[in-house]
Amino acid sequence: MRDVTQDPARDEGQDGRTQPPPLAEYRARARAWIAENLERASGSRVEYRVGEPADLAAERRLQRRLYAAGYAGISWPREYGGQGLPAEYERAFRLEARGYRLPDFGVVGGTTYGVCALTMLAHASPEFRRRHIPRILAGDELWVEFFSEPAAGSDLAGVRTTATRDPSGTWILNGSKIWSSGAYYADWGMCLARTNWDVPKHRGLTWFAVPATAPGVTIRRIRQITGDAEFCEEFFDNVELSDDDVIGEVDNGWTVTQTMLLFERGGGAAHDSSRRVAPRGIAPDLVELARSVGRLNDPLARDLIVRAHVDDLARRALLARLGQRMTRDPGTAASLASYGKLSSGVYDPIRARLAMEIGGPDAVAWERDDADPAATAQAKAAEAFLGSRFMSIAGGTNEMQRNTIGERVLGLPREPSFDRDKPFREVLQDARAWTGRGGSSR
Amino acid sequence: MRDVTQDPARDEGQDGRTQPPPLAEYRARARAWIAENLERASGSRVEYRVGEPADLAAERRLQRRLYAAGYAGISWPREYGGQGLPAEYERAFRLEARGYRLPDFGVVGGTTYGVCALTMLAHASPEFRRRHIPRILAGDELWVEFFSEPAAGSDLAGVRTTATRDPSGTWILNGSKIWSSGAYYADWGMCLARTNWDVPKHRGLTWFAVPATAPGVTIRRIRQITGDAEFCEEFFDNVELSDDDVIGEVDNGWTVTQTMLLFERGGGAAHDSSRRVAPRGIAPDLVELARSVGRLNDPLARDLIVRAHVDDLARRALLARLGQRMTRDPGTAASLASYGKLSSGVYDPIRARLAMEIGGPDAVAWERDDADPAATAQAKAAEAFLGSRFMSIAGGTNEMQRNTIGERVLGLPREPSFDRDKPFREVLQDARAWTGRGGSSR
Amino acid sequence: MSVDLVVSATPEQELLVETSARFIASTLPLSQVRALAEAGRAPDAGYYETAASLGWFGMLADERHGGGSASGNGVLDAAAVAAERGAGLQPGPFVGTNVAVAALAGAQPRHAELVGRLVRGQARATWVAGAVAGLTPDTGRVVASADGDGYVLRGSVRHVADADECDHLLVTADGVDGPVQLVVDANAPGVGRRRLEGMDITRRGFAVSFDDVRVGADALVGEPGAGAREAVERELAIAAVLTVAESVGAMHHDFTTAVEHARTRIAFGRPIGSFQAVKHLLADTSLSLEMAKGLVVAAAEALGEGAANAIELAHAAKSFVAERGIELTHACFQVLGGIGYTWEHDHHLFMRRLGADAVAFGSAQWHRARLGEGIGVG
Amino acid sequence: MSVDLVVSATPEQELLVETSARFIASTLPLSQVRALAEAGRAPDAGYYETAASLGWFGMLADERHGGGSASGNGVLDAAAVAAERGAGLQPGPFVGTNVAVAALAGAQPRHAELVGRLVRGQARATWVAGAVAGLTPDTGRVVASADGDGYVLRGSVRHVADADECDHLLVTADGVDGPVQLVVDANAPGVGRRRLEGMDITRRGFAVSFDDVRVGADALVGEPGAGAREAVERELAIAAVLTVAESVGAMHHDFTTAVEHARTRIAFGRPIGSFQAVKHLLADTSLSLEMAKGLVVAAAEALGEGAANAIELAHAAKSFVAERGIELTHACFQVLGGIGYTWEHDHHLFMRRLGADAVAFGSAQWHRARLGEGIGVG
Repeated sequence: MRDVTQDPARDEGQDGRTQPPPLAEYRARARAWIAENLERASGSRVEYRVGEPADLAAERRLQRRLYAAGYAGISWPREYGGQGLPAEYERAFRLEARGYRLPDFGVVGGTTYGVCALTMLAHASPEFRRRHIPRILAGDELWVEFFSEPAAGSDLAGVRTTATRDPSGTWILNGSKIWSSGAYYADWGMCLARTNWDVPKHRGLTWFAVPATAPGVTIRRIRQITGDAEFCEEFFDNVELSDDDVIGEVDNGWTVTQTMLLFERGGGAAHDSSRRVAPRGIAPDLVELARSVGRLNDPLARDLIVRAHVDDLARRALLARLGQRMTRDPGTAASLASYGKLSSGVYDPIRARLAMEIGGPDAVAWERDDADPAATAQAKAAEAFLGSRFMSIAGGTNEMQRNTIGERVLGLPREPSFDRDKPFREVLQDARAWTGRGGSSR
Repeated sequence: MRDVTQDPARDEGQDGRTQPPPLAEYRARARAWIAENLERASGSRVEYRVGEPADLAAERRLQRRLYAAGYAGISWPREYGGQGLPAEYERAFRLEARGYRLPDFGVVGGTTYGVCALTMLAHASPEFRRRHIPRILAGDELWVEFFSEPAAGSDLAGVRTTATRDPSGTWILNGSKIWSSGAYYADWGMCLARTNWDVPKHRGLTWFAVPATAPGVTIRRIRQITGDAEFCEEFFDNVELSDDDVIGEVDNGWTVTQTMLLFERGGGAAHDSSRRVAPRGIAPDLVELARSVGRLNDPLARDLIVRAHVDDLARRALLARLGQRMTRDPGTAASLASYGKLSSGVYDPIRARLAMEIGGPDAVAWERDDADPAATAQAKAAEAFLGSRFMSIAGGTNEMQRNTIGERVLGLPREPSFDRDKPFREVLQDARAWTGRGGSSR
Repeated sequence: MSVDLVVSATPEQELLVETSARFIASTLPLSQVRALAEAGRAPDAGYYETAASLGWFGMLADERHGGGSASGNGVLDAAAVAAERGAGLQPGPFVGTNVAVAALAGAQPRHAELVGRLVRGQARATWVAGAVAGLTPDTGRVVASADGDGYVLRGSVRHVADADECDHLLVTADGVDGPVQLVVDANAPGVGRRRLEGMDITRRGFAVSFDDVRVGADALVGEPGAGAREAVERELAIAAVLTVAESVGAMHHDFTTAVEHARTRIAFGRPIGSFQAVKHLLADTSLSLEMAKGLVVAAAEALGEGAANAIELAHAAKSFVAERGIELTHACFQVLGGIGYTWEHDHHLFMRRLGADAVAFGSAQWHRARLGEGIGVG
Repeated sequence: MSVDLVVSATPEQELLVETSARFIASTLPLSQVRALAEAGRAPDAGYYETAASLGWFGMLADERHGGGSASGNGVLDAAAVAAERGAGLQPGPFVGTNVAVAALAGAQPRHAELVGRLVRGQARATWVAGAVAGLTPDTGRVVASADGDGYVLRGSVRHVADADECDHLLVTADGVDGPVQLVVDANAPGVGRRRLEGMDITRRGFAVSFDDVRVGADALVGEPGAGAREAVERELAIAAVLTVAESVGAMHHDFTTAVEHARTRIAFGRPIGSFQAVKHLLADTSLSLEMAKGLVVAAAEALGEGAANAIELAHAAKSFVAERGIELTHACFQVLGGIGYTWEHDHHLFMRRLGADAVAFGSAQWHRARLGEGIGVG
């Protein structure tokens, strides 16, 4: 399917062996190819509607065109359909492609190419990679994570979904997952299941590849407090899987998870190391809101607006500082990232409440007129209020970030643990019979 | 010393046995005695200066006069120098004595008569009571508590001061105590010491009577953040005590402590069950402060003043509500009292900070002129700021109150404990080697 | 007694609260409230008639009007009922009808018939409070001009809850000599009721407009001018206190849900309520809730007794509960975690309601500003 | 590098910070600061001369005046030093002298000699900022009237720190055509320095008064009117930014003390820092401190570079740090418990300093109001 004669990633060297072209040469070829093959970007983001596969088809076609031309997986191994080039070739292509329309798979695109595939490359067997990575690069497989569970939120490893291997060697998966972004239009899910209940929590876990359409898999969209429905929940009812579907080693899933979390958190805002705090005017949304309710000259409203603006500036200054600290000492980056996360979790709700105070009654009920800028400002304030705790909870609650900062940055003594040194089965039994007595500290 | 012929608490009955006079008769006699023997109150509270025993002498004389006339310990047992009358006789005397000067021993008076003596009556041996209670009633012994320790704050039972019984039967006391109110002018201290390190924390404790002037006892006043010095710390260096000085049973001091804490907390503000929230004008101190800095008409300052006033009203309303809840269900009173305490611990600092915001620069530096009302308002705001966390810490921190409310009122599961089921000696060793691992929940 | 607003309730009050709570649980439980909200519908007439039979609309009228309080303090009774309503997020013009009943019952005898129908649940009313003389929040304004021996009304007011369910409107308007209060047929020509979009889906908000609406002299409630000033001040206090009573009920329910979750949800081998982060957050929230309940009761008692500090306490209660209500719902959200973020869980209904209650009949800042007018005076 | 204010410091900045920290630790450690404070005394002349030799007073002057920055951004250098000073609660007119140096070095050449002496630590100055044109907080006012070819000054200003240690005063006064800035001999006839009582005992506050103080034309700094407006705005920004830099230093020290206490103090068989109540309070406080440091650096960088948003960031930093500083000291107090309540423990010195810093050169509200003047404009 791929026309190797025009492989942009390899020239034939003098010794007859192929080698990468010089970067500038590569870049020039990419520029030419892009100009000929891609459309200019129009700016609008594709929205994927449930049960509307047509929404995806065009994106898949575009991805396939990139793949066929050798511009997918530029830095991924050639063995699995990639180009095996250094990272700067990948960056060069991205730079040239700016302003052109690239495949947009929405939130699932990020999960597929930024998390799942990278995790597979790190941990899956060669056979697994050969089976799935090329299809991913060709746009045939979109992946999500089946990771969080209704009964295990912050306690990431407290997974209860269970996979049992029957005598014939078939794995039987039962349980449920939640908060998988965009699963309703994905093809596959990476699913973390408990495969051994008689060892401590982090040990008896295994990752599986689960087809979204396998018998026994049910995927439902979750309607959120704001009315949106990006997240899904999944139910597994005797879903049959094989040893081929195992990613990494059986019972060693936590090692895989740690890699995955690194990829997942890697692109966080806290890595923004721009030193400068850019001026953008004083909280334009709140100024607009105050204007819409006639409070622009009210000293109390102005004080609230500026308070929010000052917090905004301090948050941006924090990210700059964190970036510098991470650069100076990369080993602390993962812990320091908790500051960025916590600042959102703490200040988003504060800002949303300031907005509600500024808007007053008009920010809780407004004209039903989408064209009215006042109504828009007010509706936005209300929506921000409802959604303001998202960052306080999702992807590690404020409490988890505070633990990380307290223990890993400030060096405070650890919380006593009650789930590390005994079989997970007992952990759950003991927790249900909790009395708080008789703990030991070591 | 006491003139029994004119005992106001006993009449000779027809059978020749003495009996209390009728309440009205008793009250009339008290009124007459008071009019003849006591001075009208002038209102000013005595301040006890360190090393000025003269300050105490007049108060002791007054107490002795009451005692001699049979008006001290009205409801306490006759056997120990009291009058053995029902509580309403005591109340009747108090009512009649209103407006007259009664002995004022400052903070130590409350501790002596309201806590220490009552605890002794409940737990000390008859010999101990006979030795000390009459002297207390006569004003010859003022008592304080040697209870808190530098290394045991919230953890009341984490006492490290140690008493060891040598072969001759002498107890040797070593260690130090802190936060004893007014100890610098007391005669005796009730001291809690660890007498057994090889049993769990609450078990190896014993209360001792320690003379303030015993060899090896050093008492120092502590200068507080506000500049006052009401509290003291004590150092015990091989202080010798005898079995006669033990209050309650050896190693059973925690039982005594519980009684003591009940007396200590008994008079808390939360017991105020007045239903009505009285109008008193809008935060007069803050209005005065705002006036002194010329911000009385500043909408931001007014908002802050009213905010403080609304909190004040809510705090008073809380006390009324708590009083009603305690009346309805007296068994919960001790736990409910935590709300009253916590409201002070939380809202005192908020109010002090609102005052600082209202006062601005003039509330952190002001004219050195005691007669200037502006300077006075400003100095008061600064002092309130410095002292505002007193109730957040003293007599049970905010954190302890939150634990009580969470566990005893809301029924939330207990904190794991690491100091209940092992010798205290090990508790300290384990805590120093804390890793947080391997706890168990039951 | 689910919300336990009035600790020292009289036996009659306890009965009123118990029957009200039972009525709510059996007639319009949360699942039904949600169904109505999602359909954008109001309760049916039967709901109001039964509620009326329990006394919901008669507590601020005397017996002459078919009303009467349970305990001798009608405002406190109404607050106790409001708290149960809030816990169940009950929709409908309970506050509006009670404000109208209080205003009409204390006014001219000619309104007695209407009061009777309101008290019996045969009609419903609400208060359309135009901004007058700084006594009411500025959410619009109605001007009453003389027209023969009657008036003509022009203007509009936003944020009138449940206006489409009402047969009558108590309109506070600006007249020549100060405030004028008039009772207006909600279906009269020129009266417009435009539905607004809103955050609180369990209450339906409207903008009510008056386009040359003519009313006779018999529409007058009380006397214009100074008399109306005092009446409007009292109406606002009643509306504020009944609103915060509903709020503390909603707070109570949301809080109870979070506590139950903390007791039973397990993470890291422990119930999450055993973590101080959760326990202390709930303890602080509980303190706020107890303070809020105490202040609502103090304000309701004072208002029912006509105490000198009644208006002050009403302002205080509204400003305190508005802010503590929003804090509480955020705290509960944090304890509930992800499930609180779902449409399916009831938490967001309480969050929406408490957000809306916070500004109904005046925001926290507005009430503080009103209270602050007394600063430095006298 | 104890406070670690400037993460990406240049080697020259690192050296400046290290030598400054060492100088403070060896010359005027906290125990000595406390002794001076309790005696009501100021550091001796030697302290200033050594400090000057490290460059403390030359960072805002160019090399022509004997000054020069370490990194190319003198304000950032000065902020880095200020942070170390704050951590050690150093007394004396560091902020005042630097403001004066910045103002004088950028003005007429005739002030070069004085700048040189200030830079070398042979003289000290501070800023007496009368309220002018809304640019400065209203803590008093000085009026400059024409008098021959010079001026006569009348009025007084409160809250001038360390005025008695200063030989010279940079006075911002109200003139006929707007602000006028003059350099005045602190010992000239008619200049009064009245000590105030204060919360912060490590800094000594004064009211400075001018009773018909006559100065010649050569006292003029810059040009009156529009030129002075801009100069005053920049002086206030420098004063604000150096003050918050000292504040974050003080915050850093107080916080570090509390963290150390939480690590080692044992209660209930555990180090108290293992309790979430303590751990999470410290984590939140740490977040505030990191944000505060970040914002101080952003403001100092912008001011040193003459960036367009420098004044905005200075207002933002002052208002943010003022409030977070007070919160931090309360949080540390709670972690320290009883010992924090004693005079003997250093905590209260930090609490006093942070309380005073919060309002020096404008309170949080004042700076927000100044920033808010840009709202709805343009």
